[in-house]
Amino acid sequence: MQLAVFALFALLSLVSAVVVVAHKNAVYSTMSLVVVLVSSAALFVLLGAPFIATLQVLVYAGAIVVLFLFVIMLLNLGRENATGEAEAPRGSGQKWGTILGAGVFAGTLLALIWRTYGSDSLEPLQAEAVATKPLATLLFSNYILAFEVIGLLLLVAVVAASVVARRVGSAGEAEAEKEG
Amino acid sequence: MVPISYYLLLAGMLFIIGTLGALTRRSGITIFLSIELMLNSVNLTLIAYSRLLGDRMGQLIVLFVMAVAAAEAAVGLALFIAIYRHRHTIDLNRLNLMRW
Amino acid sequence: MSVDLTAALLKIALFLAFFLGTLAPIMVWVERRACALIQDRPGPNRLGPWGLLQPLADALKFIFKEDITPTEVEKPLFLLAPVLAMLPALSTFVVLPFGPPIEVGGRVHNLVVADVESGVLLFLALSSLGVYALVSAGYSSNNKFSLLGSIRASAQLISYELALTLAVLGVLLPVGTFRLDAVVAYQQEHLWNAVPQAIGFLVFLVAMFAETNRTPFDLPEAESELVAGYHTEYSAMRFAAFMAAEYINMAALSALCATLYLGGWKLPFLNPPSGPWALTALVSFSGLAVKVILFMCLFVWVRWTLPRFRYDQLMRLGWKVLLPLSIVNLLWVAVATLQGWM
Amino acid sequence: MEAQNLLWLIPALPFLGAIVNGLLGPRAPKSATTAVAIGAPFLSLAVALYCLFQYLGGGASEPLAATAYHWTTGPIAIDISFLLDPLSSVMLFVVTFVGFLIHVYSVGYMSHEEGYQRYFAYLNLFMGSMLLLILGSNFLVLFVGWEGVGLCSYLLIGYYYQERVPPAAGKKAFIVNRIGDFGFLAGLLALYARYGTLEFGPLFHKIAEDTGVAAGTYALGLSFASFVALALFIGAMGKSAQIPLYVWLPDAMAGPTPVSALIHAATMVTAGVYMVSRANVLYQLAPGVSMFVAAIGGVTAIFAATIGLAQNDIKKVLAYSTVSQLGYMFMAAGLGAYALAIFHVGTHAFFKALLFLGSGSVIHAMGGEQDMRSMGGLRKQLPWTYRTFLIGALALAGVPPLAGFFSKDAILGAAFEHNKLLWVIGVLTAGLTAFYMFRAVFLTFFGKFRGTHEQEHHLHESPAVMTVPLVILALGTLVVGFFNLPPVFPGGNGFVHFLQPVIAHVGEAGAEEGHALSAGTEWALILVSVAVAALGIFLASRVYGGGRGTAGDQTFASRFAGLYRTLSNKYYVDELYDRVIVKPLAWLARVCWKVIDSLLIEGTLGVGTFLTELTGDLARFSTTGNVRNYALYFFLGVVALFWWMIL
Repeated sequence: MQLAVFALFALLSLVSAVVVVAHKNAVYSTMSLVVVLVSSAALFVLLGAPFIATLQVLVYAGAIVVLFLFVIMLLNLGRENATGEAEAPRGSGQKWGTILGAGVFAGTLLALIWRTYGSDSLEPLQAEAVATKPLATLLFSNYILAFEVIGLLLLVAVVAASVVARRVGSAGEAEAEKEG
Repeated sequence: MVPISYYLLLAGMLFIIGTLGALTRRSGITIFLSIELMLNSVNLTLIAYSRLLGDRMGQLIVLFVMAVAAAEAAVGLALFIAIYRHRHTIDLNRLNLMRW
Repeated sequence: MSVDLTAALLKIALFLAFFLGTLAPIMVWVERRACALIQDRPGPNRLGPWGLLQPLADALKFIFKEDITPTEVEKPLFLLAPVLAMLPALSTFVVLPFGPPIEVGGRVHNLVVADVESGVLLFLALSSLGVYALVSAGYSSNNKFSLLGSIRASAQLISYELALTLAVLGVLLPVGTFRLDAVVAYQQEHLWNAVPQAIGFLVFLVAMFAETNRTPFDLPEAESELVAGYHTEYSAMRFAAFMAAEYINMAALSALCATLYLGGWKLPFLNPPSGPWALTALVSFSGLAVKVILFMCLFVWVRWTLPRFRYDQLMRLGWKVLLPLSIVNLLWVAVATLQGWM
Repeated sequence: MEAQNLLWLIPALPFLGAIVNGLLGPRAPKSATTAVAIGAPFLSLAVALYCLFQYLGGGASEPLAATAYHWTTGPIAIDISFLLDPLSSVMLFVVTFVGFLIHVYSVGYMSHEEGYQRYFAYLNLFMGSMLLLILGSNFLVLFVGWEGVGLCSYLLIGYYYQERVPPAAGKKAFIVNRIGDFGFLAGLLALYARYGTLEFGPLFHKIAEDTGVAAGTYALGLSFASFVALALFIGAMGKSAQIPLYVWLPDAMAGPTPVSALIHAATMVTAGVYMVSRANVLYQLAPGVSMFVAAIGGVTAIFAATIGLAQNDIKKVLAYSTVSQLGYMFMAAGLGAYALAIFHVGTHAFFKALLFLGSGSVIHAMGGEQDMRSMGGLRKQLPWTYRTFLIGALALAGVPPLAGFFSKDAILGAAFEHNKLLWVIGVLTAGLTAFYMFRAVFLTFFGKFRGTHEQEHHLHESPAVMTVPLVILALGTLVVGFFNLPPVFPGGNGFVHFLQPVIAHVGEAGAEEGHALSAGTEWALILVSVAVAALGIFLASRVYGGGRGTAGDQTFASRFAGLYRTLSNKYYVDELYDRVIVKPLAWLARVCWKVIDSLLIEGTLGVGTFLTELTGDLARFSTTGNVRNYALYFFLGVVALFWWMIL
């Protein structure tokens, strides 16, 4: 049963991942990424991390990726040539690149399989192993500093983002200055 | 029970797909998405090991990774907007002002 | 079929029957009649008594109308969008408790579809996926009004989700768990959360309107400026799906609001009868339903009373008023919890 | 309060004043600046007087000593410690008293200057440094003060930094002093290396005990004592403007006149004399060097006096007279009459400060004019300045019973006793001094006014804040000489007795100073010096008096044309230095620049630069400007690592 669920979501995420990378239209890529993220969240649940899985959907799929979509639409990057994908030149470089990529992919995959072959025995999940409370305790005791730093990082990121993306000398700003 | 190696294998494959995407695509947004893919595969690995070792730190690190990804997305996308405003493209092949 | 599965299916059926089969059509009728009342005109009154059969006729019309797919749309996404709208709307119910635990055949069942630990979070996570429907609908329509509508929608949803989540956090803080049945149980022992956390309640209420794109926050589908926004190009059943999703979302959020702030399924001074389990379940469910309907009426009332916000006003309200207010609420709750007042 | 515990306050207060005024700068109101600038030295003077009374009232038997701070710890333990013994008490009194008066005078003199705050910050800094120099009980503290006053001297000479000459003069003073300081430091290092301490008491004790100190060769064919004495004297030469390092002092007149009075006449320049007297143990053990000191002093005395004959700038005259008087002091010190040298320091401080301040008053009245040829007949307009200046000039000329007479006469007595040649030089110098001083007096205050009408209209007596210090200094000039009456008088030689505890007696120089001569010889010597002074004044009045003014100079110049030109050009010493030292050094510097720096070093570096550039040219082909290419390099590296780790 679990294996079937795993297989379903693993397949889903692999296929979607390929779409993310391969699709010419950025909107489809982004939507596929959402699928990858949600199926990963399902796998997280299988791995006994429901809280992280929920957060993955809430934060990652629900907020961060929406931001991507938002920007894609704002700049209208989906269909336009702005991404440059449409005019990609075809040449020998592409061929060699493909061969190299495939080689690296296959080789690394083989190496991975070879190295990870043979299963590790897992303890069955216990209720307390899944609980959220110990996680919170850990986060707010041992890792409180990291938590605070992350909070600061987010603040800095927000400020930086709003400064960078601001339209310099825009009409609205000039007006606001006049008013102020 | 699903062996932990399956998860690791899946994560590895996702990571490679993401890497190839980041290396081969020209659109800044797609590269960004590929990087998110890589991050996600790392998250999967972390959770898997957290499960294997019975250590919650893995989950915590995933939390932090998410926060960092959020920050990164915010700043990165803002940069894209700024770049697009100046150059009217986010084709990374054309963003080569630093070229000698 | 296992007992658990049967029970789960039963609960789901109950919810679907109520929300999809009953509440949504009735609310459509209520909305139209109330609108007419407010605008001092009769409204639909031909089909059935007081026009009560009008929703049925509408539904039939939606089903049998021709389904038009414009040629220039992004077809996969265009077809997917209504599904994406319905899916999260319907699935959010799974975490809502609608009664006390009941004992059936020697087994204790919690009256909630998915008895998961991170219940509220799951609700928020699922509802946050709703934005993809709007975005893909707007984008795939290949129409500038739709695109604008979906851009507005994504910005609006992200902005108000923050305030909403922070308000919810205030409720969870004194309870100490993400489980909604614990929140209900907590409110049975204390006051309803709407009283001590009036600010949070207010923030939640406003954010709720924005999350469901209802007036005065219906900018993504503003008829007068965006020609119905993201669902301009939709017709027949697909349009109906969006409509239904909107009403179901409203209902779901109302239910969440009732659970978080107004004591959940528990009506004041009325304890669910300790008779047969089915009776208990139904009565307590009706308790929740009553509150949901009250909220729905509020939605309708507000929609036909208040004018639409301007977009910059919307953003200012979200970031500069609601977000700070929700943080103030959270601080107050934190202090109160620490001091043992809650 | 124990007096020695207050000693640290004496230098600390002016430092505090310097910090306050220096940091506040022009932000503070002028009155506040003045209050701080005057208050700090005043408090310092008060504390100093308190300590002096405590010390002298206690019979001056035991020196007051206190350690303010353990500066360094470990193997090199040097304290910031203070010492009040007869020697430093004399200096302390002179510096605080004269210094305070000059501060007061400066308030009037500098009132219209820009950078008023800067001036007083420097002046207070100088006071602090000078007091540190005097009160320090070891050579290192003394050296710190020594360098501090050097710095302040540089700053104050270059005070008018917008003009051309003063900064150059400041630099000259600083560089010449550096040459001297090099010798001083060498001496200190040698002392420390041999004895492991720089504290005066233990150090001199050890030197006196050290039997081998005056024998053998240490360096340069000199014994240890001689070497150190010579090295220290080189330092003193620089600071106290002795041949050949005197050249900076006349140029230092570019600074404000009160600065000249305080630093370049009364206090700083006498630091060399103080230091030599302090180290008298060493000098007594090095008779050759002492003789050298005396000879340098004598030569400097007469050399500077002759230059002073032909100077037209009133401050230059005083500057050369200062150099000349410093020569007297070294002559005394070299002859073993350390107490007389210090006595002359004290008296000289009074009357030379008086003269400088008087000249400052004249310059002030003349609106900045310093050339005596444009003055004349000022005694009517500047009565108080005239009177006080006259007293100072009489004192300097050696007319009894003024201060200069007693100290100069005592030195001449010591010279007569030890070395007749030096006595002759001293007497000649005394005559010349009287002559050129009264040349200055006649040219400035007598005859007709020779300046412009505008200047004449502008003439006025200086304000009280300037004249009162003049009067006080004049009174001091009248009084201080009596501290050391000639031995023929009852109670004579009091000052020498007072200083006796500081002057150790090592080896043969055992006789007490000034007692070797018979009373008849003493009287004869007194008569000779008075006669010489009178002669000088008389000649000056014949040449320059009676309204002749500058005509005297012209007759002098036409009669001894070559001599006059040589004198007025200061023996061409500056030109000589320029030719012998500055030009070759500049040439060497050019060689270093052109050959060593440009050719060798930059050439070598050029090869490196070329290689770097080449590498960069080659490597930049990998820099495509395409981010993904960089990512690819990165990724290939990761893959390689991965394979290496996995296999």
